Amino acid sequence: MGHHSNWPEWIYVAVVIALMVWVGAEAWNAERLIEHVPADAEIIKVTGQQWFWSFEHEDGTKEIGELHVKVGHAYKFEVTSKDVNHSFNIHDYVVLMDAIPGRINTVWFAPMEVGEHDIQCREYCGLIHYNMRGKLYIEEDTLS
Amino acid sequence: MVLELQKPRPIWQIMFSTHHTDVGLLYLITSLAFLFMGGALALAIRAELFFPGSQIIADSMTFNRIFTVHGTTLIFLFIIPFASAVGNYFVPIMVRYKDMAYPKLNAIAFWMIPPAGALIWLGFADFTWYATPPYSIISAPGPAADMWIFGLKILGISSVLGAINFIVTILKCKHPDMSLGQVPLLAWSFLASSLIILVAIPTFAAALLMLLTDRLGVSGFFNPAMGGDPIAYAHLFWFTFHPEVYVLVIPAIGMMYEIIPRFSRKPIYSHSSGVFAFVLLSVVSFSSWAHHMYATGMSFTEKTVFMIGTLAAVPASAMHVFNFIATMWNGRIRFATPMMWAVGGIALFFSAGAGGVVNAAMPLDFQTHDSYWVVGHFHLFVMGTIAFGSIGYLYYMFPYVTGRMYNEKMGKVHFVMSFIGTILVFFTQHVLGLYGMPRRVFDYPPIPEWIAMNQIASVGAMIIGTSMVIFLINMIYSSAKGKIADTDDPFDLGGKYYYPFESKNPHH
Amino acid sequence: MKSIISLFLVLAILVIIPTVDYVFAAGDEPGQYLDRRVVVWNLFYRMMTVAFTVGAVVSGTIIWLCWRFRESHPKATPTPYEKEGVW
Amino acid sequence: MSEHKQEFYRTTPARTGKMMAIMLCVCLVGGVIFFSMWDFWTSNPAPVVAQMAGAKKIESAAVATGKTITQNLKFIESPDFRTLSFNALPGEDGHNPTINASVGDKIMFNVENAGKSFHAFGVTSDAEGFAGVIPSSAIHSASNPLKPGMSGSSEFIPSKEGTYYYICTVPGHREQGMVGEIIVGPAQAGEAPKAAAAPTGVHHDFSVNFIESADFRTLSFNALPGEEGHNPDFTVKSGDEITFTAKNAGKSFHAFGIVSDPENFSSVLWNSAIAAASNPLKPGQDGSVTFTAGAPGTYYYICTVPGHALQGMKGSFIVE
Repeated sequence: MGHHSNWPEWIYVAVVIALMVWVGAEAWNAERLIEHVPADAEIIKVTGQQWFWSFEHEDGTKEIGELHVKVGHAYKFEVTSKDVNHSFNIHDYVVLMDAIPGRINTVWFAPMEVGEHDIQCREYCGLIHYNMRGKLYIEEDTLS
Repeated sequence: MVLELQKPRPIWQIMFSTHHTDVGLLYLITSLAFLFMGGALALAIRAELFFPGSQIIADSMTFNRIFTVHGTTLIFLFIIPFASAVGNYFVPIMVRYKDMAYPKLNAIAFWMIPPAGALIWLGFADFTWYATPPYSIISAPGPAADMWIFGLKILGISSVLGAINFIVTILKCKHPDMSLGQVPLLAWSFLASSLIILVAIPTFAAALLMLLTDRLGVSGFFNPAMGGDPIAYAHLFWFTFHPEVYVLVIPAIGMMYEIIPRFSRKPIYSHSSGVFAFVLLSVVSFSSWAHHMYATGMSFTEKTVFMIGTLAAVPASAMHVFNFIATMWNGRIRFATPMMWAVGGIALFFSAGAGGVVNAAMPLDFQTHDSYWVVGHFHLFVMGTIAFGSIGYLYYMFPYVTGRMYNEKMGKVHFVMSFIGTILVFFTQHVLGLYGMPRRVFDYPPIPEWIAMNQIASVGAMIIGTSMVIFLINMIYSSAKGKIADTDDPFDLGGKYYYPFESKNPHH
Repeated sequence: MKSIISLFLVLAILVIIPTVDYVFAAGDEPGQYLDRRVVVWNLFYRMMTVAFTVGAVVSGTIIWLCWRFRESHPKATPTPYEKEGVW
Repeated sequence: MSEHKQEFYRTTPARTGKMMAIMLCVCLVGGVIFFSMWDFWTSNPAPVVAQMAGAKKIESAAVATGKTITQNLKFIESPDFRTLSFNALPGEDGHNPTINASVGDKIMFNVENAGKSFHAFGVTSDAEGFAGVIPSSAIHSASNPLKPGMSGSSEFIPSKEGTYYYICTVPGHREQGMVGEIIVGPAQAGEAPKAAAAPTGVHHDFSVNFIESADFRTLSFNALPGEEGHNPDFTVKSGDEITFTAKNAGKSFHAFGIVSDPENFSSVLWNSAIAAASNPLKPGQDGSVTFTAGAPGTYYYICTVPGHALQGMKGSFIVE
């Protein structure tokens, strides 16, 4: 059947494969950079429970629904859940990690500007999943 | 053997028949019924999301149930049965055999669909079509969840039986002097998707059983309180369901392979590259399932493996697009309704694929996972490629099945409105996902950009809704009172071209 | 010759420059952390430029194809297969 | 022409009409069944919920009245990794030390992973298996264990007599030998808990409404924080008979109960529970319970659905 030449198809497939290799390499490189957690990150324990977030800082202070962090510090979230799957998500800082009961997932971020951002739940968790939202306050670093 | 035809045959004779055309007709009518029921739920969801706050749907429990059944219905009760309808009707004719290999098995596989549909629709479960444990174990209430599980179990068995039937028909019962390479591409697409079904579905059957025993408290596979791990379910689910989405798209591409050469008045550019692409896709589809689970805390190497598996599937689909474009090149194309749907389907297929590459890139998945970008992306596949290919093929087979011609003008209006509606809804949802709107939410905070984009999407959905009403009127009216079509050349393309019931492709 | 240069220019902008400045940018000392948003959105925009150019090429071809090879196009000629009326 | 010219069936208008009619009435019958039993389909939670609620009676961490015992433990492994234990291998002295304590004593555990594989620590009342670990006594967990050389500490206050077991919560390690006993005797020193007075025959009728703020973030009784009548206090005499009626005026699910410590919402005192976390009051539903107030002390009336007390559904209930 192929009594007509096929070379345009081979060029097209080669271009597609080249594009895919470029996408894969770029993604691999960017992921490698993002996954590297700075050593001096402060640990914040994040617990998702049916329909609210609760946070526990290193010095033991607990916060429900609101998280206050300081500018210029690196923070490492240890995300877990108490009942069903949730997903801790600060959309503005591309922080997304599933909160799965019986498992602790880690994700880090280092805010550079003062501001107020939304925290939301990105995994279906039932009746009030749509409003399982929190607030992230990034404040001036009073100590240093 | 000429089958004597009683005019018109009593209804019970059709419902209890095992002839492939009758079972194909039963599949067709059931799948179109579920298309309209699932579509109605989609309109309810879009109407609710038009404004923030709750207007139409009472509370979030009802909304959660609606989007769960919307997803389950359209995937399992429209797309797969529609593909079986086309397959049952045309594959035996294309391989020049009198019927499917196992006619009774064919009827059994069909008659599992209505009870499974009843189970899903009567229960109306609320834990998303993905039934994530531990929610589906400890929080999903009532018999609804268990009915959903049984419904899915029956549908799984039905699609496995159908797959066995297709494989034996194509491989074993094809005409002796037709070599496997000469089998038309529509039949090849059913062979490829049936092979995937055979390998993929059993994993999900096991996961369903485990989920049921977890709910009964007998076992604790996925229940963290009893030492289980929800991620195990995610792996079992997605190992079945990523190949399954290829099972859904491959028959639609096979249908486009029937339509495009026919209306371009030119044979397919390269039959062998189509076959190669189908087989490559069905093999590679098993290597990419965990790109749905990047956010569950997988290690860096694990994510890289599945990213490479996902990117490996892109060249196979790209070859199909090339094959279609090259076929249309130098053709003399008549843009009847089926051809419009097929070309619209390819354009959306390409944009859906491009969106998918973004999801596959690991760091970008943090941005798009479980957001409206993902909703837009997979709807471009299920609506843009599969529904467009299927509806296009429905218009194409209409004169052949009913002996009458559909109304061409209403068909074109249906296409134009659906195409514009699909772009309005699903391209906007991509941007909405980038702005951070999470998926499966009954209500959203009144952020101006979110409101604007949700309203554009809802308007697009209403356009698709009205176009589907025109489609329904066209189908019912024309099948009853349409003008009689000459089944040798219903689209008067001016040639004794190869048409399925000729079943001898002189071109090979 | 000119097209080769422009091709390399595009390639450099899209690929080489961003990768190089990442290697230096990845700071670890306090106060100089890598900003996740920059890495992700930068990669996203670069991929979108590629996706939209390829998309424009493909959809442009399809649109031109449908326009040129439509039946009612003045220069539409019957395909060789139509002579025997079998394709 | 192919040799077997099949005669193919054509649909006719009558047949299409009949098929549509059948489809339509099947859908109508299904719709009637569904909407007539609208609530039934999502009425009862999965059986496992009841089982889990039953089995998981987390110990009520009683107030530490007794003395404090500190116990240092080290995870150690035999060279062939087949036997695991605390402090010393089986046969040597100091192997899996038994701790003797009395109700209300505070046991401080300082645990160090001196082995090569991963371990995690916890105290449970179950005779075998790794479930039922009391949250406050756990150090790390099976999915985020102590790496070799890491150490951690936790505390445990037994609230009733009996045997508890300190174990490594990594599945399988307990069976390989990492389990020790804590034998808890009756409470000795400290002020003897006052006995509940005899029923005084006085009767009180109280009623509360579960309400939620618009954004569901703050939950409370009768009125939102800051408004008048928010989480009212109730004071009764020990032995009074009390009838509490609670109405769910919110959109979420709630349940009622009197507890000594709001953190521990599953051990309801004097069976003063209305509905329960596993089978809560639906929006608009209400329920009532009659009980007699027990020993004097400050208690709390709360919503026993996990997390709701934490979000504000907690009011004080003083028994003089």
